[in-house]
Amino acid sequence: MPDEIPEGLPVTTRELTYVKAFNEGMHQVMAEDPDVFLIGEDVAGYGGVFHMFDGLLTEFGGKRVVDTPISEQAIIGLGVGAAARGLRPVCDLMFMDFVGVAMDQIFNQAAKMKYMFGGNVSVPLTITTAGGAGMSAAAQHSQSLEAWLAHIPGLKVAMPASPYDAKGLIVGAIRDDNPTIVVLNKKMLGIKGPVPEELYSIPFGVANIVREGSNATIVAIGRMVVEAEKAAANLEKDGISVEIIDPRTVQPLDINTIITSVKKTHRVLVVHEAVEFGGIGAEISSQIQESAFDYLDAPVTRLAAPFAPVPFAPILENAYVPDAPRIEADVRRLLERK
Amino acid sequence: MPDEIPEGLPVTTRELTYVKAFNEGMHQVMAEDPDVFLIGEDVAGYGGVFHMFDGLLTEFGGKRVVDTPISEQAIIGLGVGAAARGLRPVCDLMFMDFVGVAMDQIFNQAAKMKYMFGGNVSVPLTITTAGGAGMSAAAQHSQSLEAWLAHIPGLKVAMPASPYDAKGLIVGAIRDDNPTIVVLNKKMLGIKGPVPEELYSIPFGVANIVREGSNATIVAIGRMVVEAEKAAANLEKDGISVEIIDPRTVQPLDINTIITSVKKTHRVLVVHEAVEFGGIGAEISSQIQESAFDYLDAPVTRLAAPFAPVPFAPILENAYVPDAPRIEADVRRLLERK
Amino acid sequence: MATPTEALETVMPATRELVLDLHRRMVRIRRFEERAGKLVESGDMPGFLHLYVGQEAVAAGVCSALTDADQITSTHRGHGHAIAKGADFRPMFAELYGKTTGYCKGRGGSMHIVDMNRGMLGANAIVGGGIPIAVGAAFASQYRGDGTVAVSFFGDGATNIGAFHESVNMAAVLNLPVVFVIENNGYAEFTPQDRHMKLTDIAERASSYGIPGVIVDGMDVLAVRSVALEAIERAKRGEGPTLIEAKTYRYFDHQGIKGMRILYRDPAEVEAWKTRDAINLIEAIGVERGLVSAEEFADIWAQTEADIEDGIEFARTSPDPDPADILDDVYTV
Amino acid sequence: MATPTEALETVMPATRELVLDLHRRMVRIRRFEERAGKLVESGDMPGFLHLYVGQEAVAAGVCSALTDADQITSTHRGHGHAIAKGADFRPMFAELYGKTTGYCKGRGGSMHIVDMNRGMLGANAIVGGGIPIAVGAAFASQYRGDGTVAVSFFGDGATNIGAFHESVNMAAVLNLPVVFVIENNGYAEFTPQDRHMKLTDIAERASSYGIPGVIVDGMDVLAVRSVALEAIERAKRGEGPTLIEAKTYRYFDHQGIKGMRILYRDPAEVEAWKTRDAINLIEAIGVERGLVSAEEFADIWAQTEADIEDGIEFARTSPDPDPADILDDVYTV
Ligand SMILES: Cc1ncc(C[n+]2csc(CCOP(=O)(O)OP(=O)(O)O)c2C)c(N)n1
Ligand SMILES: Cc1ncc(C[n+]2csc(CCOP(=O)(O)OP(=O)(O)O)c2C)c(N)n1
Ligand SMILES: [Mg+2]
Ligand SMILES: [Mg+2]
Repeated sequence: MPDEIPEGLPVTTRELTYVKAFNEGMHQVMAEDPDVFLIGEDVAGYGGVFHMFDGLLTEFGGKRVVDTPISEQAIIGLGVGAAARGLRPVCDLMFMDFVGVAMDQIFNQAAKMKYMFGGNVSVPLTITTAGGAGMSAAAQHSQSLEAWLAHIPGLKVAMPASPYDAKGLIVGAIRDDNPTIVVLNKKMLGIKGPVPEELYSIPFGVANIVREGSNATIVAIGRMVVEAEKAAANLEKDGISVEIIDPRTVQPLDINTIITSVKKTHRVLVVHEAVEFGGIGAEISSQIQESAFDYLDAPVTRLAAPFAPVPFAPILENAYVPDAPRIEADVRRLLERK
Repeated sequence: MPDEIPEGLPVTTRELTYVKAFNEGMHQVMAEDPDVFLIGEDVAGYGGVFHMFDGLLTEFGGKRVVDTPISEQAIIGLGVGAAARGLRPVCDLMFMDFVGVAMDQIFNQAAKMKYMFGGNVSVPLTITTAGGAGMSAAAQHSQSLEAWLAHIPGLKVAMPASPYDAKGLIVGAIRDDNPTIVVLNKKMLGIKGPVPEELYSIPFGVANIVREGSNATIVAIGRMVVEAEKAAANLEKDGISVEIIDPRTVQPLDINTIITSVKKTHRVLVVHEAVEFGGIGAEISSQIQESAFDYLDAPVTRLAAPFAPVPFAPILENAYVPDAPRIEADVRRLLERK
Repeated sequence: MATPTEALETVMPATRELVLDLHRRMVRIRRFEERAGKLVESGDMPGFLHLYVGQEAVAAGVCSALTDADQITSTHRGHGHAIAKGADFRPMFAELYGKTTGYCKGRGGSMHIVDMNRGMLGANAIVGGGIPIAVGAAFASQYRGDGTVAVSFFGDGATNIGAFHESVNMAAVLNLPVVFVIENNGYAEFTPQDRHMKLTDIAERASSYGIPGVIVDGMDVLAVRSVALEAIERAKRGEGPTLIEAKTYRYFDHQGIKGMRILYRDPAEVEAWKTRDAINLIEAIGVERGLVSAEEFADIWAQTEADIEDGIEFARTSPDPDPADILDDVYTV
Repeated sequence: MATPTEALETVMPATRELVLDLHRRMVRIRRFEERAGKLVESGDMPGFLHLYVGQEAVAAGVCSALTDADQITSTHRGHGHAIAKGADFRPMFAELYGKTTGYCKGRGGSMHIVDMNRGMLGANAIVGGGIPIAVGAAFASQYRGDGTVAVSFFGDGATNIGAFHESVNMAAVLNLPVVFVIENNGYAEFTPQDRHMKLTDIAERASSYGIPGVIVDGMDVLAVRSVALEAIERAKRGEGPTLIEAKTYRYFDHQGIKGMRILYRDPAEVEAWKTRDAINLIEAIGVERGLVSAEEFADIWAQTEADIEDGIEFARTSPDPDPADILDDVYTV
C-alpha cells in the first residue's frame, strides 16, 4: 500500500473542487501507468456527464479513453476481462443507481474471480460512479447503495468526502490490485478544499479523523461528513466537543479508529444518506457495540434516510436526506441519554 | 392481512416436505385466484429445477404456467408490467444468485413504482427463488443475499424456515398487494414438517417464536432456525433455556417480538447464512441495542459466514456456513459474558 | 453524422379531423417542452428535463392510433409520450413543480410521469427500464383477451442495452400484442449512432427475433401513424410484436434546451433536420390539401398557449407535499 | 424438435497430425466427462456436473486453432473447453474433488475451472456471464497489440440474455479481436430452441451487430476448425468479431448423465444425433483417407484411459483444503 503522500516529496497545495481533484487524480495516474484506461458512456468526447473525465481524451487519446454504447453489463464485464489480463481498467457507471443493470458482473464476476479461481487471477478493476441525493433527480438517480457493495466479499468501496480524498482515493483505487468502486457524491462536485498538486494515493481501509472531540463521536459517510462538520461547529458554541470520523472506505472498514474514538467519547452517532434499514450504519453500529459494549453510555444511534425511495419534490427531498440541524439535534439527544 | 388459518376452518395436518408444502400453496392459491400466473425458466414443462412448480402446468395449463427464454430482466419486468395492470404474477428466479442480472427491474422498477408514481399503481408481484449454501454449488449458486433485498424500500422479503411457513408465506406473498420475494432454502427442500391441508397464509412482518426460553435469545434466519433448534436442544441438556425467534420475513422485520424476547433473556445471538459484514444481522443487532440497550447483559452477538465467497470444497463449505455446534458454542460464550 | 430522412412528399391519406388531432398533439408537446425547458433554466422549476422537441411526430403518430385502454411505457424523455397519450397540462406541470396535484403527487418529477387513466404506464429514468414493463402490459392484454395492446417507446441508444434484447425476444416467443418503437434521433446522449452500433437501420434488429421490422420517417406524423396502425392491428390479430424504427431528431440538447457544452453535433445537421419539422409538414399538408386553414392551425397554437398558462398557474398555486407524509405509498396497505 | 445437421461428407482437408490432434482432444473430453459423471453419480465426487458429451467437436475444433496466449471464456458446461484448451486431468479432477491441487485449489469446482497458463479464463455459472469477459480479454489484445484473440463459448439459450447482446455489440463497435461461438445444442436446460426464440439459425443474430454470422456443422470437427480459423484470422487482421453458430447436441441430460426426469427430448432424436457422432466421424475420415490407422485411434483411447486413472488417483490422494485458510485469496494483498 502506498503512503498518502510519498515521503520527501514537495507538496504544493491549492484549492480545488471535488470533481477537479478527482479529475487531476485521473490525469496523473493515467500518466503514471500506461496500463490504465477509461471506458464508459460519454467519458471520452464529452468528458463524463459530471465533468469527471474532462481533458482525458485530449491528453491520452482514443485508445485509452473510450466511449461505449449504453451497455453497462458489457462495460463492467469488459473491465473484468481486461483486468484479468493485467490491465487497469476504469469503468464508469455514471449514476450509482445503474448498478442494478450491471450487478452480476460486479458481484458474481469481478469480486469473486480471485477467490473462486483459487487465487490464480487478480482483477485490478476500478468502477467509478456518482451517488447521493439532493439534486431533484428523483428515485432512480439519487440513491446511495454502498451497503450492497460493502456486503460483497472481494470488492472494495470508497466514498470520498472531500476534494483531497476524491483525488487520493481514485488514485488508491486504481493502484489497488483488487476490484474497487469509487462513489463520488453528486452534490459535492463543486465543493472546494485543499489538494496537493503532486500525485498521492489514499490507501483503502484507513479512516480520517476529520475533527477531534471528546463528548461524542459522529461516524459520517460521504457528504454527511460535511453536514457533520457544520453540526459540530454549532455544538462547539455550546461547549459540546464532537469527534468526527470519516471511514473513507466502507469496505474495508477501519473499525479500529472508530472504536478508539468511541472508547474515548462513550457516545456515537452514525450518519449516512442511504436508507437506514440495512444501511452501512447498521454494520458500523453492530461492530461498535460488539467491540466497545462496556464503554457505551448510550445506544449507538443512527441517522439516515427514511425507508422510502428518494422523492422528487425539493421539500420532500430535503426532509429525506439528513442534514446538519438533524445531526445536531441527534447529538444533543444522545448526550441527554442517561 | 388474512389470518394464518382462517377461523372456523377445519384443519387437517399431515407431514409434508418443505418443497411440497410450497408447491401445495402454489396450487391452492392459483386455484383460488385466476389472476395468478407463473412465469420463468423451466417452470412449466419441467416444474422448476427444484420441483417447486410440479404439476402446475397440468392443472392450470400453458396460459397460466409459462416457460421463458433465459432472460431474467424480461421475466421480472414482464411481472412488473402485468402486476401494474392488476394481475398477480409469480416470477421465478431459480437461484438467488441470479438477482444480479435482474436487479434493476427488482429495485428500480417493481419496488419503487408505487411511491415514485404517487401511489397510483400497485405492483402485486411475487418473485420466487432459492438461496443458501451446502450443496457444493460454489460461489455463484449458493448465496444468501437477503440483506440487499431488505434494504429496498417497497419490497417485502420472506425466508421460510419450515414446511408450514413455505406454504403460508408463498400464499401470503401472492395475496400481498406489494412486490414480494420468497426465498426458499435449497438445503431445506426435503425437510419434513406438519402442514395443514387447507389454504392458509402467513402475513408478512410477524415473527415466529419457534421455541420459548429464558436464558438467551437466538434470532435465526432461514435454515439457521433448524440449526438453532438443534443447538437449543443440546443446551437444554445443560439446563440452558434458549428462546428462538424466526422473523420469517426480513422486510418487514418484526422487531417487537425480538425486543420482547431480549427484554426477557437479556442476551441475544443473531444467526444467518449470509456473510456477516453488512448482513441482515447487522440491522437486527442495531435495532436491538437501540431499543433494548438497558436490558442487555452482553453485546448483541452475530454468527454468520466469513467475508468470502462460498467455497466449493465440502470441507470449506462446512466451515463456511454456521451450524448447530457453532451456535451452541456462541450461546455458551454469550452466557459467560459478564 | 445523422442525416434527415429523405424529404418525401407524404402520400398518406388524411382527413381534416385527423390532421387537426395530430397537429394538436404535436403542438401541445412542442410548446409544453419549450416552456418547461425555460422554466427549469430560469430556476423556477426544480430538477432537469430531457426535452422531446423535434420528435413530436413519433409520439403523436403512434398514440393517435391507441385508445386509453392501450398501455405505453416511456423513457427519460417522456413528456411527449404522456401528452400524446392525452395527459393534462395541469398535473404535468404540477408534477414538474413537485406539487401534490401532480401526476405523482410530486414524488416522481419529470422522469416518472404516469397517467394510469390514459394508459400511460410511466416514464422511466433507467435506459431500457420500461421495455420489459410494456411486455408485461401486453402479457396482461393477452391473458385477459381484452383486445388491448402495449407500446414501448425508447431511443436508439436503448437498443444496445440488455433489457431491449431480452424483452423483444420474450415478446416474440410469447407472441404478445406489443409494439416496440425506436425513436432514432441519432444520438445516445452525446454519442452518435455510428459510434454505438454498426448499423444504419436499427429496424434490422427485428430479424434477430423473427418479427417484422419497419422503418418510418419520424418527421412525417401521418406515416408514423400508418405504420403504427398496421403494427397494432397485427398485434390485435394475435400475430405478435413489431419493431418500428422512426428516424427523427431532437432539436435541443440531451438535457435542457441549450447545454451543448461541446460541439458533438454539427449545427448544420440540426438546421437540416429543422427544414423537415414535423409540425411544419403537417401544417403544409393540411393547407395544401385544403383540409385545414392556416387560421385553424393558429387557433391550436393559441389554445395550447392558454392551456399552458393555465397549467403553470395551477401548478404554481398548488400545495407542496407535506414532509410528514414522506412514508406514504411506499407500500400498498 | 432439434434435428441433426444434414449428414455432409466432410470436405475439409486434413493432415495426419491434425486428425490425431483433434481426435485426441475429443476423446479426452468424452472420457473425462463420462468418468466424472459416473463419479458424481456414485457419490464419490461432490456437487453436480453439466457434461459436454456430444459437443466435443466444437471445443476441439475451435481450440485447435488457438495458442496458449489466446484467451477463452466458458460456461457452466465448461470441462470440454478447458480440456480442448490443454488443461491437465490432474488439476481438473482434483478441482472436481475439491482438493488443494485443483485448478482453483478446490474453491471453484466444476463451474469455475480456470487455467491462466493456457488462456482458459474461466468457466462461469451465470449464463452469459463469460461473454463480456471475453470482450475484455480481446480489448486487452487490441490495447497491447499482441496479436492474440479471445473466444467466448456459450449456448443457444445464452443468446437470449442481455449480456450476450451488449457484449457482441460492444465488440463490434470497438472492432475487437473476439470470436463468439454459439454451441447450439437445441436446448436451454429443458426448453427447446423453438420455445426460447423464433429463429432456426441463431447466426442470423450477427446482422444486428453488423458482423459476419457463420453456421457450421458442430459434429464435424474439421469444419468447426476451418470456420474458427477464418474468424480468428479476420480478428487478427483487425476486422473485428465473428459470430459462429455450431449446430451440435448433448447426449446426456442438462445436468449429470441420466436425469431425464421428464421426456423433454425424444429418444429417437438423441439416437439420430449419435449416428453423426463427432469422434466416429473423425475416425472414419482418418481411416478412409489413410491418414491414421484404427490402431492408432485405439491407442489414443487407451492413453486417455490411463491419463484419467492417473488424474483420479492424483485427485483422490491430494490433500483437502484447510478451513483455516478460508479467507485466503478473497483479496490480493
Ligand atoms: C441504464 C442506464 N444507463 C445510462 C443512463 C444515462 N442516460 C440517460 S439518457 C441516455 C441516452 C439515451 O439515449 P437514447 O436511448 O438514444 O435516447 P435519447 O436520449 O436519444 O432520447 C443515457 C446514456 C441511464 N439513464 N440508464
Ligand atoms: C443468469 C442465469 N440464468 C439461469 C441459469 C440457470 N441455467 C444454467 S444452465 C441453463 C441453460 C443454458 O442453456 P444454453 O445456454 O443453451 O447452454 P447448454 O446448457 O445447452 O449448454 C440455465 C437456464 C443460470 N445459470 N444463469
Ligand atoms: Mg437517441
Ligand atoms: Mg443449449
